[in-house]
Formats: sequence, structure tokens, C-alpha cells
Amino acid sequence: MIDAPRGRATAHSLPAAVAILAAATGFAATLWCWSQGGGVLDLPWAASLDIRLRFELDGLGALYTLLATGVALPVFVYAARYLPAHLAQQRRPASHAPRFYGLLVLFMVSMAGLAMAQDMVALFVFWDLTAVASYFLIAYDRHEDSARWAALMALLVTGVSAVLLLIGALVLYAEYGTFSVPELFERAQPGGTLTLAGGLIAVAAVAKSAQVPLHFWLPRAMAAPTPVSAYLHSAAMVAAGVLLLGRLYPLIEPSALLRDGLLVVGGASIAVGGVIALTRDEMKQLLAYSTFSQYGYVVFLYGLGGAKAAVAAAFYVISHALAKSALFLTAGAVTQATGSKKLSEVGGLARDLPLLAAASAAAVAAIVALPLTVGFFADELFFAAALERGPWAAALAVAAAGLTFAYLGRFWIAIFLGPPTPSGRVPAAMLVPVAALGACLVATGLWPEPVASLAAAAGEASVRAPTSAAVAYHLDARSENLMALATWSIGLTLLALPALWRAPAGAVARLGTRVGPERLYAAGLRRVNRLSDRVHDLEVRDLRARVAAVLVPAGALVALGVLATPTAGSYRVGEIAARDAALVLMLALACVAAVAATLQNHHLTLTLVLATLGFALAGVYAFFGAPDVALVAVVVETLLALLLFGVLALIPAQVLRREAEIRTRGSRRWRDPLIGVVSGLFAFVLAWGALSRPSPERSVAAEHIELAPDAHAKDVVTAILADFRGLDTLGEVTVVAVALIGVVALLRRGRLW
Amino acid sequence: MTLIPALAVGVLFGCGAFLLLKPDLFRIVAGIVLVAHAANIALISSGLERGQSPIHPLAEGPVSDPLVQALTITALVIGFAVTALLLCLAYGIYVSSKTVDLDDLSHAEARDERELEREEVSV
Amino acid sequence: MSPAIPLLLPWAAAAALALADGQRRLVGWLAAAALASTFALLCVLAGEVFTEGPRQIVAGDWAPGVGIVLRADALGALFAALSVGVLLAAFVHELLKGGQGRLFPALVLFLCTGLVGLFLTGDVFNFYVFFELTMIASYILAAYGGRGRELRAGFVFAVVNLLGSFLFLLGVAAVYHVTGSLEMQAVAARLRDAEPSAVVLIAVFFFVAFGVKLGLFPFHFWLPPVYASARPGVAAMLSGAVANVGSYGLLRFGADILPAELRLGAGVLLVLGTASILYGALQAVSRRSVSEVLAYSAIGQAGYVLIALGIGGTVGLAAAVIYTIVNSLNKTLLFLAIDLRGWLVGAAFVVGAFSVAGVPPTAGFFGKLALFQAGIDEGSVALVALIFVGGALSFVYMFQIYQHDFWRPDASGTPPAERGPRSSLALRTPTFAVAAIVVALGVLPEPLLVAGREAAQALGAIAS
Amino acid sequence: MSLLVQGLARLLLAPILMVAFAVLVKGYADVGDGFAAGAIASLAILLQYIAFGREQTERTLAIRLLPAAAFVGLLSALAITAAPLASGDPLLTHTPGAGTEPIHLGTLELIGAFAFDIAVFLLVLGATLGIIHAIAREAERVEGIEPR
Repeated sequence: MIDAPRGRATAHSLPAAVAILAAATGFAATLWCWSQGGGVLDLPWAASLDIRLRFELDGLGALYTLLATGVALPVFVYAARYLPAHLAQQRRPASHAPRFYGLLVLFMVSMAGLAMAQDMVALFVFWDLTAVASYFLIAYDRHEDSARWAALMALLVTGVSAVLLLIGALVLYAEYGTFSVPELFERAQPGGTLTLAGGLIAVAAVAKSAQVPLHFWLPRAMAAPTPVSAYLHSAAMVAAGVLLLGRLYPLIEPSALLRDGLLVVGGASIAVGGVIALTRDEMKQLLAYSTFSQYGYVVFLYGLGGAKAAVAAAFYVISHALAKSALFLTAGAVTQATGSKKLSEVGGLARDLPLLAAASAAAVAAIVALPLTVGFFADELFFAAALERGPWAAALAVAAAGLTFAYLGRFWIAIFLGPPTPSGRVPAAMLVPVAALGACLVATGLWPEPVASLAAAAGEASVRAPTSAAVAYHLDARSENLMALATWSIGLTLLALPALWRAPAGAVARLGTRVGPERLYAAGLRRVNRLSDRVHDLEVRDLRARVAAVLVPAGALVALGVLATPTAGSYRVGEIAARDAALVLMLALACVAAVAATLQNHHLTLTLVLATLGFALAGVYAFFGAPDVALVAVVVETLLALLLFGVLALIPAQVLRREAEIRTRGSRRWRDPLIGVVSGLFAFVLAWGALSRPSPERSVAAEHIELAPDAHAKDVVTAILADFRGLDTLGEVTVVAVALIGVVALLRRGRLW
Repeated sequence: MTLIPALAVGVLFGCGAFLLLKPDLFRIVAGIVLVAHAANIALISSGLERGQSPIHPLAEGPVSDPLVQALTITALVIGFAVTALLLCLAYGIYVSSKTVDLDDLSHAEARDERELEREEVSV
Repeated sequence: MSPAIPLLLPWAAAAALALADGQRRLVGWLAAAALASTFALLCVLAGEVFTEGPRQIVAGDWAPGVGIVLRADALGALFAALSVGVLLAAFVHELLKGGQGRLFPALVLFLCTGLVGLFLTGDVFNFYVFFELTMIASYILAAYGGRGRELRAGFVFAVVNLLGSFLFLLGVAAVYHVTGSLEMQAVAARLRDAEPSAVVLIAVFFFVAFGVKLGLFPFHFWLPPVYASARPGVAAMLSGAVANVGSYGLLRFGADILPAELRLGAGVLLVLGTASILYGALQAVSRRSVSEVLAYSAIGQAGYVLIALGIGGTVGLAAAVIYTIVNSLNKTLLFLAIDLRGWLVGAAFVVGAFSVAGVPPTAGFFGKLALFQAGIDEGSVALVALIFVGGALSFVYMFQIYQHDFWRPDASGTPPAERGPRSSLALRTPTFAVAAIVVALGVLPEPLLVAGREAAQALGAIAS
Repeated sequence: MSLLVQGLARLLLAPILMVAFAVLVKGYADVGDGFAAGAIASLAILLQYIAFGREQTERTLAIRLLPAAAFVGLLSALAITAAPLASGDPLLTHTPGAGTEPIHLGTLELIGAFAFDIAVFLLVLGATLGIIHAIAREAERVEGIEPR
């Protein structure tokens, strides 16, 4: 192992110290506050949306906040030692260190916020913040493909599923008119809405807790540095899912459908996670599968329903968090000592690392429910709750625990027993946290009262009724004890006879990689990308098609508009007097010129036809009684024609000739005229429809005629242009000025002269 | 005089739209000119009264709606300005790619695109 | 304060600076100062409007309608302030980056004038004039200093949008004939009594015109090449400020002037909005350059605005306003960020990415929240599912491209977004400022929400 | 042929400019306004470009500053628009107000809107000239490198 460079140590030590201090302070403050009987912090946030930042340190809040800060403490201490070596190994500068601690602290704070939030939107905000923090932490080694892949996967699974929580909250708000969690509990009535919202929330929770079938992101997230894995698996992120279930339990519990769903999901997770964990060789992978299997217990418990299960779930979370973080740190320390990540490459480390062996033995013992650790009580409560539901649940529970016993036993034995591998030194700062966690597990095993009361309080927060968690050692043949015995014997059998499970477990693992949800995710992502490429290939890239894409839908919309409204009698031909003959003639001339313009291939003739059209229109204006317009039209048309000639003269004749000789081919020969006709039709329909219905009210133009003398003008049009609607004129001439800017920008690089 | 101007609007707009679908840059500009004309006819014919020119002193009888005349002038001028700009833009395209044909340009665009799409997006 | 002041200030500054050489730093900074003062004035104006109600003046001191009415209501003042703020950030960015043309500052100021004018005018035809002013400045900016690719994109941009403008003008002509007025309030009142068959067609023309501007499916085909080939600062202006014209037009002409037709066409709006969301998001997923991803994302985001509009009611309209604000800030931030290199640039980009995906604590979260709320109020499972799927796709496209550009080392060993010289801190400041606003509105959303609500209520005011 | 054109062009310059001036000043009493006047005047100058070529035209007529004058015109139009704000009136409020008799210069009435029209005239003349100049320069460039 490469040692961290001594220089620039402050880049490491200062942020690490701050992070450790934050964790310690947070833990102490929570503990003190909890001992004072909790507390409420209620801040206004978004009054318009009826959202408040309401935090309450109730049992559940205290439990998870204590976990988030309490587990953070050893993890951060460990990280302070781990990270310099990690960065040095990857040849990364020490300046990458502060962001690591910053994100860890953000992770911790958002977890604490989530634990105490009592407002649905606030819950969602902290929920997403944990996803954000974990995204960057998983991708901390972002130059590695696996880390980026894992980070994106975690974000997509947890970030997208989180939106369901928000939708659930909004559905509840629409029904009950509040985002406040306690108020929702009071108002919520069992029924379709509640089941829907509870279901959405449960899906979000299940994804976050990495339960089957949304579990696949968790093993991938092992790409993160060890402290991150340890924290993410034990006290944050994954714990957030079951925290949400506990927090919003009254919204979920009333529905038997949801409870059964949780049972299925939890049971499946226990089984899938456990079986695959048996087959893993990489230490962190084994622990990852173990994690979602363990959280399967908790989800299973919530699925069982009732106060007992809620308390058991809370108790289980505590014991698991302590034990699992210890095991991850153990794995990290072993890798640090031997440079190896696989169980098959290490062994016999008990001799060189006795402290580590002892501490992790305590952790394993806690998870497999050996007495003298807090885990024993966790399983006792688990068994009791399962028993209450029925023998099948109890049998499932025993089988699950036996499986756990087997793979964790395998984990510890492979590392610490057998022929020793050569190992290096492990810094004390990496051992002490593990030892502390192990000691903690044993201590609470001997004196479970604090854990039990915390779990009871948490259960109380979940089910909104007083609960208790009386745990003690009973040396009798009560069913919980018998179940524990059964568990151990199953576990020992599996451990002793690997031939029993090796082939089927391997098959399950292979099946999982071949058709499992991870495969689906990868294939889905690839398919979306492919589909995107394919749609992109179809997209029109041609101006003509782009223009047609405006005209054709516009025509369709106009047709829809015509169909949607009654048309009978709303189109009038209008009277045509003899004095209008000249006007009609000029309009006809304009139309002929327009049609001629479409038939001209030669650019110069086209210009002439356009000029003819313009002058014909000037005539139209004149006959409309608009000499001002006619005058402007004449000068504008003249200028425009000259401009066209001028620009065309700049282009070599052969280029223009070649263009003129191109004939339209293929489907365009009928498609283009058709689009033209359709466009003409809809313009005509609009114009005719509008012209058929002159305003019955006095027009503003009449006022203009009256008021023109007040503006000292005889020509009303000029008065409108320069006075009544001077702002239009100002805008119009500004457009001319900007056109000048455009022309000189294009032709003269912005020089006016 | 309701149907006739509306017909003219339709014919001019349709012809303009047809020209917009041509591959030739200058015929596209011509198409915009025609569409602008169509809008101008619509404006001038949307006047609510028609008669003598609206210049004081006024004789008895209807007066042509002066407001739409002013609007038409404004629209004419704006149309002139954008057409001038569009012409120069078309010319600028000719200078940079030596063609006035959109089909040739689309090929160039497709080439640029292929250049960009060579590599798969990978995270 | 008179709405005329923030209109005339950039106008005069533009005219004056067109005479100077915009490549000189002093000229650039004068233009920035003019933009900044306009922005400040608009903020003051918006403040007054929000606390004391709309401000209205009539040009020439005539009766409303005879002279052109300038009216600043909550919606107009809000959009004006937002758009000018975006212009300011993007312009300062371009200014610090240097290398822009002689007339660039004047053009941006003309663009600003057009935008302020069209947001503050209360006259239908005057709206068209400012609309054209805005658009002609945009065409030039899109093509500015470009060679082949930019010019082609600019030409397509100009042709398609001119077509849209003339459709709008046809609609204006029809409006005048049917109502005998051009002043928005009078038009709205008289259109209510007019026969529906003509009014519906007018509404269709307006819808198509603004749909083109907003880049709505299927009128969007001009948009991707323009956003992808323009320089990032200009792309930020187009997507952050000019695109607001489309949303504003739909809100003003739809919800305000033609509310009955809007309700009639709600189904069409929902269908087209859905198509936009899915099409834009799907296209964005596998695009290889960030600016292309953002361009298609813009099409999708326009769809959300349309959906909110189709849902209607105060909640729907407020969602449309909030979403427009959020989208404008997101696009500005992201387009500016891709132009930068150096420390925290990735962080600024990722703030924008989270905001697009609707993740707190960014402004985008409240945009999403407002949309979901509107969808749930409507009681439509399909709409909620649609917004959900669109949001999921936005996660995919934003973070695929983020990781690809900012994290993934290429052959040279560094991510593409870290190649090249570092941008100066000053150059990064405007981007950081926008990022800070996006986060600030995510942490303290009340101004955003109040703005959305007030603007939505202002829309009802004319109709009732 | 070219002599004839040149002669005509020289002959027509002053009369066309006169017409433009007339259209400008009589705009309030009769057909015409600032825009038309500006466009007519620029047509007169465009005729000189066609007849004498760019260089000679720009030598004989002092039009170098006209494109810049477009923006001066815009500025003055804006000044006229904004002036009433100083006295607390809305923009574009006309002077003299309704009912007040304006100063007469012969048959010409001096009113604020007239000044506005002159500004518009200046702008339009300058802008069209700027465009013409840009295209003429471009033509010279093209002929310089691409003989046809």
C-alpha cells in the first residue's frame, strides 16, 4: 500500500476534523435533545403551497438521527485514514479530499433531516438530497467506468422512483388538503386514494431500500470508496427507505394489499439477497447482497403489520446498522492490509489482526443473532412478530435467518481462519472504529435497555400507539428460542456442506445476471438510446420539410377549428359594386402574378414578376382609397426589386442557371403543390371568415378620423403613423435600422461604411 | 367585397407557401415576399369602411379606414426590412458554401451531423 | 413608474451604441450598464405592479385604443424582468469572453427593446411590431459572425419564424376586422361576443405563430440546429429570453384574450404538449453534444408549458408561468456553463441538470411540483404519468451527457469539459450568479410561487 | 447608352430630392410621410450609383455619414418620443396640444410630429443607403476576386 504523502496534509485533516466534529456534535445534540423529551422545530417555508419545514424529534426521528450521526462518527474517523491512501493510490491531488467530506456531511445532514421531517414535501426534499449526496459519493472515483455506471444507476433508480413519493404526497394533498404528516394521519381514511398514495410511497421506499426488484443498484454502488459503502449501507440511503415506511406507516398499514406487497417484496429480497450473497467472492459484493437481504427483514416486518412488527423493525435497523458498518470497515481494513478484495485470496488473518477478528466476529454474531449481542434480541423480536402472523411466516423467518448465518459465517471464516496470507499493517485509526462498533454491539447485547426503549419509541411513532419492547434473555424453550436454535443449525449445516447449495445458488446468481432486473435496466437504457438515435434519423433536416412541418399541422388545426364551430351562414360573399371593378381587376392581376412567380425558373424573370405583383398591389391599395399605402408600396417595391437585382448580380450566372434548370422530381411534384393549396386554403378560410364578420361596434379608426385635427393633421394616416400610433412607427423604423445592422454584419463585418 | 380579397389572400399565401418549399434560396425569399403580400392584403381589406381617402377636409360619405392603412404601411416597411436581411443571409450562405441550393446544403448539414454522431454516448 | 422608461432606455442605448465600435470594451460595458439599469427598472416596475396593481399609460395621452396602450401587469412585468435578466447574464458572459462583433452590443440592446416592448404593450398590432423587432435581432444574432453552419441555421430560423410571424399578422388583421379595435382589453371584451367560427380560426393562427416561436412539436424543426450552432451566449439568449415570447404569447393571447377558445382547444394543447414532451425528451437522450441535448430538451420543456396551459385554471396557468421562469433560468445556466472551463463549472452545470430533472433544492423542483399539482387537480392519471415519464427521461439525458462530458476521461485522459484553458473567474461569475438564483429559488421558493400566482391571476383579470 | 443614363441621372437627382422633400413636409396635409420621403430620396441616390458607379457617386455626393445618420435619426425620434416624459406627460404626447394653434411658416405648420417625421426620414434614408453601400462594396469585392 502506498502511504499518503505528508505534504498538503491540511487538505485532508481539516475537512476530516470538521466532519468528525459535526458528526460528534450532531450525535451529542440529538442524544441530549432526546433525553430532554424530544422537541419540535416548525419553520414557515413556502406559504403559497402550504409547505412548512416542520421537524420533530420523536422516537423514529431520534433513532435514525442517532444512527446517521452515530455511525457517521466511526466511519468518518476511518475515512480520515482511508482517503489519503486511496487518493495517493489513484494519483489524485489532495484537493479532491474536501468535497468527499463535504458530501458525507451533506449525506448525514439530509439523513437527519429526513428522519425528523414532518411535512411530506420536506420529506421529499431530504429524500432527494440523500440521493444527490449518494450520487456524487458513488461516483467519487469518477474516472472509473464502474463508478460512473453505478452512480447513474443509483440516481436513475432512486431519483426517478422518488418522484412517486412526491406524486403520492400531492395525491394526499388533493384529497386531504395538507402536507403535514401528523395532520394527514388524523385525516386519512382507508380507501382507494390512500391505497394509491401509500402504494406510490411504498414503491419509492422499496427502491431506496434496494428491495427486489429494484435492488440491483446497490451491489453496483460498491464501486464507491469503502467509507461511503459502509455509511450508505448501514445508516443512510438504504436505511432511508425503511425509515420512510416507518414514518408513513399509518398511510400504508390500513391497506392489506400494500402490506401483502411488502411481505412479498421483503421475502423475495431476503431470499434473493441471501442466496446470491452465498455465491459472492468479492467481500464488498457479499456484504451488499447481505444488506438488501437484511433490509428485506425490515420490509417483511412492516408487511406483517401491527405494533410488535413496527418495534421489531426499528430494533432490527439499529442492530443491523451497527453491525453492517463494522463489517464494511472490516472489509476495507482487510483490503488495506492485503491489497485483495476477494475472499478466495485472503485467509488466516486472525493471527495478525486479532482485534479486527474479534470486532468483526461480534458484528457477524449480531447479524446472525447469537446471544450476548444486540442482534439476538433483534431476531427474537423478528421471530415473535412472524409467529404472530402464522407458522408459514415463522418458517420463512427461520429459513431466512439460517441463510444469513451461512453466508456471514462463510465471510468471517474465509477471512480470519485457514492458512494465513501475508498482510501489511493496518493503521490504528482504521481498526479503532471497527472495534468501537463491535464493543457497542456486545455492550448493547448485555444491556439492551437503551436500544429497546428507542425502538419502542420509534415503533410508537410508526403506529401512533404506545408500544413496548421488553427484551431479555430467557433460558427456556419458548418458541423464539427454539427458532433461534433452528436457525443456527440450518446455518451450520449450510456452512458445513457447501455442496448442498453451491450448484443451485450459483444457478440463481447466474439466472439473475442473465434475466434479472439489472439486465432489464441496462437493456432498457440501451434501447432508449437506440430509439432516440432512430427517431433522430427520422427527423426532418431539410428546410422544405421544416416549412411543411409548420404549414401542414397549421392546416390541420384550421380544419379542426372549422369543424369545431358552426359554419352555417357565417361566410358571406359580400356585395361587389360596379365601381369596384378596377380593384377586382388589380387583385386578379396580383393573383396571376403570384401564380406566375411559382412557375418561373429564371431568377431575373422571377424578380420582374415579383415587381409586377408589387405594383399591382400598389394599385390595389390606391383603389382601396389608400394613397399613402400606395405611395409607400411603390417605393418599397422599387427598392426591393433593385435590391434583388443587385444581390443576384453578385452571384455567378452559371450558379443561378444551374439552379434554374433543376426540375422537381419524385413525390415532391405533387406534394409541394398540394401543401401550397392547403396553405392557401387555410389562409383563405381565415380571411374569409373574419371578413364576413365586420365588427358591429364603432371602430377606433372613426375616432382617429375625428381626432386628427386635434393632432394638427389633415392626412389621418400620417397622423396615425406619427402621432396616434407613433410607437408602431418607431418600432417599424427600428426594424429597418436593425436590418441595416444585419446587412452590414453579414457583408461588411459590422462596418457601417 | 368580402370573398374577393379573401381569395386573393389565399392565392398569394398558397403561392408563397409553395415557393417556400423550393430548394432555391432565392425562391424561398420570393415565397416570404408573397406571404408578406398576403398578410398586407388581409390588413388593408380588414378595414371596416371603404370610400374616399382619409384626408381632411372630408366630403360627405364613407371614408376609407385610415387605421388599417397605417398598419399596412408599417407591415410593408417591416416586410421590406426582413426581406432585405433575408436576401443578404441567402447571399451569405452562397458565399460560404458556393451554392444557392438547399439540397446541397442539406448534404453539408448531414455531413456535419455524421461527424458529430460518430461516437456513441457512453456515461 | 411609467412602463415607458424601461422601454425607452435600452432603445436609446441601442441607437447610440450602434454608432460606436462594439469591439471596444467601454462600449460593451456601457451596453451592459444599460441592460443592468433596464433590468433594475423592470424589477422596480414589477415590484410596484405586484404590490399596487397594473401600471398603464397611453402613448400620446390619447384615450386607450386611440393611442397605443402600454400596460405592465404582473405577467408582463415578470416576463420582461426575467428576459432582460437572462439577456444581461448572457451578454456579460459574451462580453467577458470577447471576440464578439462590432454591432453585437447594439443588437443585444435592440433585442432587449423588442422583448420589453412586447411584454409591456397592451396593443395587438404593437405587439406584432415588437415581435418582429425581437425576431429580426434574433435572426441576426443566430447567424452573427458565423460561417456555413450558423448561416444555414440562421436562414432556416428566419424563414420558419417569418412564416409564423405572418400567420400572426393575418390573425391581427382578422382581429381588427372582427372587433374594430387593437387594444387588448377591448379586443378581449369584444371577441367574447363575436361569432365563434371566426374567432376560433384567429386563435388557431395565433397558436401556430407562438408554437413556432416556442419550438413546440411539430413546429420545432428549426430549433435544434439554431441552438446547437449558435455561440453559447447567444443560445442562452434565444432559449432563455426569446423563447419566453412563445410562452407569453400563448398565455396572453390564449388565457387572456381568447379564454373560451383556449378551453375549446384544450384537448389539442394536451395532445401537442404530450407529443412535445415525449419527442423532445426522447430525442435528447442520445444526442452527442450538450447543446443538442439542451435544444431537444427545450422542445420537451415547451410541452410542459403547453400541458399546464391546457389544464388551465389558476393552478394550471400558475404552473405554466412558474415552469416558464424555471425553464428559462435552467437553459441560460446550462448554455452558459458549457462554454466554461474550470473549478465549480461542473457544479454549476449539475445544478442546472438537477433543476431540469426537478430535484430539490433547485428552482426546477418547484416547477415540477406545480406541474404535478396541476395534473392531479385535473384528476388525470395520464397527465401525471406523462409528466413522470418526461421527468424520468430528463434524468437520463441530463446525466448521461453530464457524465459523458464532465466525468468520463477520453483518450487524452481528461473529460471533454476539462479540456482547454481555464475560464477566468470573472467569466464564470454570470453563470455562477444564475446558478445561485436557481438554487436560491429552490431554497426560498416563495417569490417564484407568488410570481406565478399573481401572473396567473392577472391573466384572469382582463377576461373577467 | 451609359451617357444617356448618366445624363438622366444627373438631371433627375435634384427633382427627385425635391419630391422627397415635398412628400416629407406635406405629409400632414396630403399623401406621404417620413418613410416614403426617405425611400424616395434613397432611390435618387441609388440612381446615381447605377449611373456613375459607387466610387464616383460617393466622391461627388457627401453621403459618407448617412448610414450613421440613420442611428442619429433613431436617437432623435426617441428623444422626441421621450421628451414629454420630462414634463410628466406620457410618451409621444404631441406639442402643441389639442386646441392650441401651432406656429405657421407659410402653409407649413410646425408641430412635434413633424420633427418625428424628419427623424424617420433620416433613418430610412440612412438605412437604405447603408444597405446599398454594403451591396455595392460587396460587388466590387466579388469582381476583384472572381472575374466573370
